[in-house]
Amino acid sequence: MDFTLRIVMTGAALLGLISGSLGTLAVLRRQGLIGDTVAHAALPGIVLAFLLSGSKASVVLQLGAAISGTLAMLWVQSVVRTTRIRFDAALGMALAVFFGLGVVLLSAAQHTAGAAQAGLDRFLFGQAATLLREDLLTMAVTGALALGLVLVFWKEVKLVLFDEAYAAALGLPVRWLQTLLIILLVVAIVIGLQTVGVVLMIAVIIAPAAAARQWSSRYGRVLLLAGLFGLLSGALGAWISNLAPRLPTGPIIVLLLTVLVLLSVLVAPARGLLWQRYRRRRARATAQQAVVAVLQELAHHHPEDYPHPTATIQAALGANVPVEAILRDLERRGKVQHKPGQGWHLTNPPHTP
Amino acid sequence: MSPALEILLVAVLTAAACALPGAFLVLRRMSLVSDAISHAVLPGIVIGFLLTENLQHPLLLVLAGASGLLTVYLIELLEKTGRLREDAAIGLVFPALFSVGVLLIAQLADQVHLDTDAVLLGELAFVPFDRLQWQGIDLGPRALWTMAGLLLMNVLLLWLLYKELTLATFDAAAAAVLGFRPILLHYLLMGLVAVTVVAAFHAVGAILVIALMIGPPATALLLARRMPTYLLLSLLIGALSALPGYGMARVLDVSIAGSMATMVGVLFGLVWLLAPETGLLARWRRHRRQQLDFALDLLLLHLLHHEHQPAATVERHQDTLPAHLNWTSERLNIILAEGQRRGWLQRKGPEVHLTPAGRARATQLVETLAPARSP
Amino acid sequence: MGRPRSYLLTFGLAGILLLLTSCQATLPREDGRLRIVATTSIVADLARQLGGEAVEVTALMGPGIDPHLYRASEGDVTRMQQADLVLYNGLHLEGKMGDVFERMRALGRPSLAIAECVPDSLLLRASGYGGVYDPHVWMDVRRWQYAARCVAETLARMDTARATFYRNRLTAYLAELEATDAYVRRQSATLPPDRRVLITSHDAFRYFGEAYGWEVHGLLGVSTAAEAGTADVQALAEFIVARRVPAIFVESSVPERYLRALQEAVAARGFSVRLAGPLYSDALGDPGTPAGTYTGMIRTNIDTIVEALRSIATP
Amino acid sequence: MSWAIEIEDLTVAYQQQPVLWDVDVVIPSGQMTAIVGPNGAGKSTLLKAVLGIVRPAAGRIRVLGRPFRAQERRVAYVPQRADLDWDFPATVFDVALMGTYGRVGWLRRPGPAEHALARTALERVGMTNLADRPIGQLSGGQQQRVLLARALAQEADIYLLDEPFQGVDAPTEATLLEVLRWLKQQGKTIVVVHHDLSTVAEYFDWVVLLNVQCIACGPVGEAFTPDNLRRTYGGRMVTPVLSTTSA
Repeated sequence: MDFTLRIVMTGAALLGLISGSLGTLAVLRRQGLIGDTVAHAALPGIVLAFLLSGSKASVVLQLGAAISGTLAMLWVQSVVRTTRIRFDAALGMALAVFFGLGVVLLSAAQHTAGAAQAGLDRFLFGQAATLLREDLLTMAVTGALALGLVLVFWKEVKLVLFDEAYAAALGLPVRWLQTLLIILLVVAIVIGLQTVGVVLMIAVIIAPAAAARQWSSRYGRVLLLAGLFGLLSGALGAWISNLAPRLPTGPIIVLLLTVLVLLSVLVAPARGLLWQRYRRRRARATAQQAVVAVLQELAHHHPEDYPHPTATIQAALGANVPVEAILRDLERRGKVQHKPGQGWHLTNPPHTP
Repeated sequence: MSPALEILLVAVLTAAACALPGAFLVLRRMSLVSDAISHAVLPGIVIGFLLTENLQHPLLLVLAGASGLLTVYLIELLEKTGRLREDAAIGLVFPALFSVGVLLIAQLADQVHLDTDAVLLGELAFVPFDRLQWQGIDLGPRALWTMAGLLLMNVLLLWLLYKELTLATFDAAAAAVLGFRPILLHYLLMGLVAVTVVAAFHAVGAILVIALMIGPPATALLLARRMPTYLLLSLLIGALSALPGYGMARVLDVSIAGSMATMVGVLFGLVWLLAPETGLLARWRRHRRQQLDFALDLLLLHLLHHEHQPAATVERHQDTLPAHLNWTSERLNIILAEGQRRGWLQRKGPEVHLTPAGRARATQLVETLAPARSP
Repeated sequence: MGRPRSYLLTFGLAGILLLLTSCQATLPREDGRLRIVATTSIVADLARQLGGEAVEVTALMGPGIDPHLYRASEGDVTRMQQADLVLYNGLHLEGKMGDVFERMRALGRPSLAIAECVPDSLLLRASGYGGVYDPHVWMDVRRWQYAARCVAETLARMDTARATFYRNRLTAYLAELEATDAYVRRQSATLPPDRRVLITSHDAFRYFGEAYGWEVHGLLGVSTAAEAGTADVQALAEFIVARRVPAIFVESSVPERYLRALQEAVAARGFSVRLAGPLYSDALGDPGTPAGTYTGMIRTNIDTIVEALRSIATP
Repeated sequence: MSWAIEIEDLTVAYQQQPVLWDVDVVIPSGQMTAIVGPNGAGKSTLLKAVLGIVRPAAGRIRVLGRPFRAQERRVAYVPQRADLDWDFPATVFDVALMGTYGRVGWLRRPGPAEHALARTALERVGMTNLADRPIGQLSGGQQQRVLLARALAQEADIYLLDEPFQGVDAPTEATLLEVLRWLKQQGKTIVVVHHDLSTVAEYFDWVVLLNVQCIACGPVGEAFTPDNLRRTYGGRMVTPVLSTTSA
């Protein structure tokens, strides 16, 4: 396989794996939009890191991005903890304020930092095709560290995600674990920024987890599947974008992920909407057969058009069957007739032997 | 009018226009919909450009608004499946729409300067240079008129729908029972948000729009207890953050919109810290002040409580009190001194006793406390 | 509500104070010099060369700034407001800003899109959708002469008292441009035609290529915000290997890492290509350096290019 | 009588609003105790204070004669069902297994012994056949049983349950009660925040009547009197739920 394609595919797959599995930690707490805030909040960190160090090396800028992303999230957390302001509003405000600060710093750098500042904000645009081998190394090392932490604190993290109060009652340092979760997420986002860019990053965080959740109801499997989905869509997206000119990698990956989520919502075995509809239809058909069977049974002992009250049929089938609705449905299809105030009988009863 | 004044006016009008629908977004916990819309309009703009080949064409704004509404609709649709949560629905829809936009640009308009930045970001600094003229008479910046119109529309609509929206925001079920069609109201509000976002970011840029939609209402929420105060304060605070924002931009010679967005955060931070009663500082000071009152009341109650119990001599002994109340003996001494100063406590040797005044206060405390207390 | 109101009042007063200080009137020019605001440093240089001490030129975008990504600051408003003349490149180089200037002109405020002085027949159409031209006209010195004439004419018209002064300066500058043009041609000619292959990070050198007989390829499209696809990187890498191109060129306004990805791709094909440069494309170098003026920049660029390509390609 | 939990002079305040005022409560070992009181009386807060989840402004709490922090594993907690996210991807068995996390400790995974504990606990609440079912598909009563199973798997000495009978079906209520009584036979201490006054006398041995202050605390026969109830509920048996309608 071609070298560039290999690099880009590896990079995109790594990104998908890392942000897919780490993103699950946020999505399961209904906090997926953290990704949006952290990605935007990276800007001031990037500019400051450059202004302080004078270097535009990816690692330096990523470090700055991670620090300001973490600060933004700590701000969000303490606002939510000490005021009546909800999580979403705190996130939105942190997003806009930090990005605004980034723009301020950027416009200041344009005037003061000379020619060296050129292209700083490019860091926020996805440029998957120009990933370098050293980028892959950074991604692999930080990603492995982050995923390693998830493994090490596996059951503690799971408990904090599911039931904070119980975790606290068991004596776990909940506050500390939550901060760990945020840092892990920040790592995932900063890693992905230069591949898919600030706007699309959030999809890479949310979509794999959202898709994976449809396929399994086990925490570990959801995490694993999310990582797998991320990895596959990353690699596949990079490959597709290679097929024709002017197919930017980031958007292709995001659209693939979107399709994956939609498919999952529709066809995943237990939760899929299509299956649900199919099961409902089957259940209704079975119930209809049961109602008809009851009426047939009753017809053996009564005159053909003897009306049987709903209550009688209901009693035969148990309280869980929506007998009334089924009878109305059958009536519409001409299978039964209703005598007002009296009850139901089959239009086409079996002949009494 | 000087350009600075014009920029300020536009900023103030925009802030006010954004704060109104923003206030409802914040209450409905949908703040990030503003961000979603601001990104998801891209395909609308690109298609508009491909159709008209003109970045100024009004069709672009119409289509942008339409994609904004589509965003809201799709988010709703995904959420209604019950398979995705709101955060996931938002986080899926707008990146997908944005991706479509980027792909369209890359495929069809790459050589054109249809940069996402250039299209998405209006620039507040250029407001004074895009003027409206009528028969040779200068009517001021175009944005001034659009923003004034937007504000007027928002004020008018929210004034008309104030009670319906307020009810639907707090209790959608009650609103439905009263026949207010919460779904319709929801889309009306979202339509308002979409139009506001699109119109406003054309004038001042996306990031400032998001800051102005969420920041001032969030700040107002720290101060207001009632809906009308909340809305009014949102308006005021939005308008106010424009002033120091502009000042900072001027002093440091930096981006105006960025600096206003920053100031929204600073203003929020100040209120968060300094607000009377609810501010961190006020709370801390009150905490310090009340700690003494509180501890003293606690001691009075404690003594009253144990007065007629067999263990009373132990409970009121100054050596056992610190352990029982989990206080240090220094703290106990400070509180004892204060209690004696107020004439509620007296010391009999090592024992601490209630004075009649102290007993009266403690009894009164007991009465006011228990049954009447509600969450 | 008593106390919040007093807080708000304080903020309000502070704001009004700021407002008052910002309402200073346009200062009269006591020295009679024309105030010119230019967008990019390249446009600013042209104004300085032609206006000399008779004009006062301010560039909005400092050295190294990519005009596509420029973020305006508060000072820009004042600078633009107080300008007697706004010079900008046009042809959508400045994005939204260009539209602003166009409108300013419609309102009778003097502004000039200097790239649009070049006759349409000499403009290169951007490939792809729509009828839009490539804005990087300054890369061909001859085309830039049209811009120079245009600016000088405008200055002479606006400042009739110094009309002759401007025309004289124009004549001198045209000569300098002519010399620069000749220099570029001479330098280009030192390489055989099949070796005149210029690969840069974004497509800014098409006029250069057309004028001086170079084959030009950019990794990114005209707009630096566009994203390169993997296929683009591969195609360029293939091309470099096939043509044995010894060097590719970093631009001052685009991050070096983009080209390093290309370099790695070439290396993976068993060929080695050198990163050379930087070339100055959208902005001049820092003032005082050789690339601090337009002609200096053009000369520096061609020197850098020829120097790097002269070395024999090593497989 | 020995005390499982001794609370002395406990005061808890959320932002200066006292939720519990100078509360003295003792809870006997090996008995079933109900904590009863109107909404906002601080019942859940009392449990959370015992568990060290909220920090008291004053007072002392001793669990089995020692501070809670020293022996968190000996106290099992069953939080309110409604406080949890039931869409979390976990099976019934996963949740039961969480009860063993305390004894497993950091860095280690639950082993066969812990799995056996979780299975036994599920069996005890009659959920064995649902062990692999996602928690998202459980009925309210089943959810409550899983939470109890989790507490059982913890093999604690003291069980603190927050409103376990709230909104469950009759069979579940019977199962829960049966399990609690079995626990009591094992010599465990059970503390239940309870809202159904009609069943207090039937289910419990000991009662704590709470409304910010401790109104009464003692054996059901002595403390659960109409007079005390009136004092607890302020003359009304139902307190209005004040909605927080401010914006």
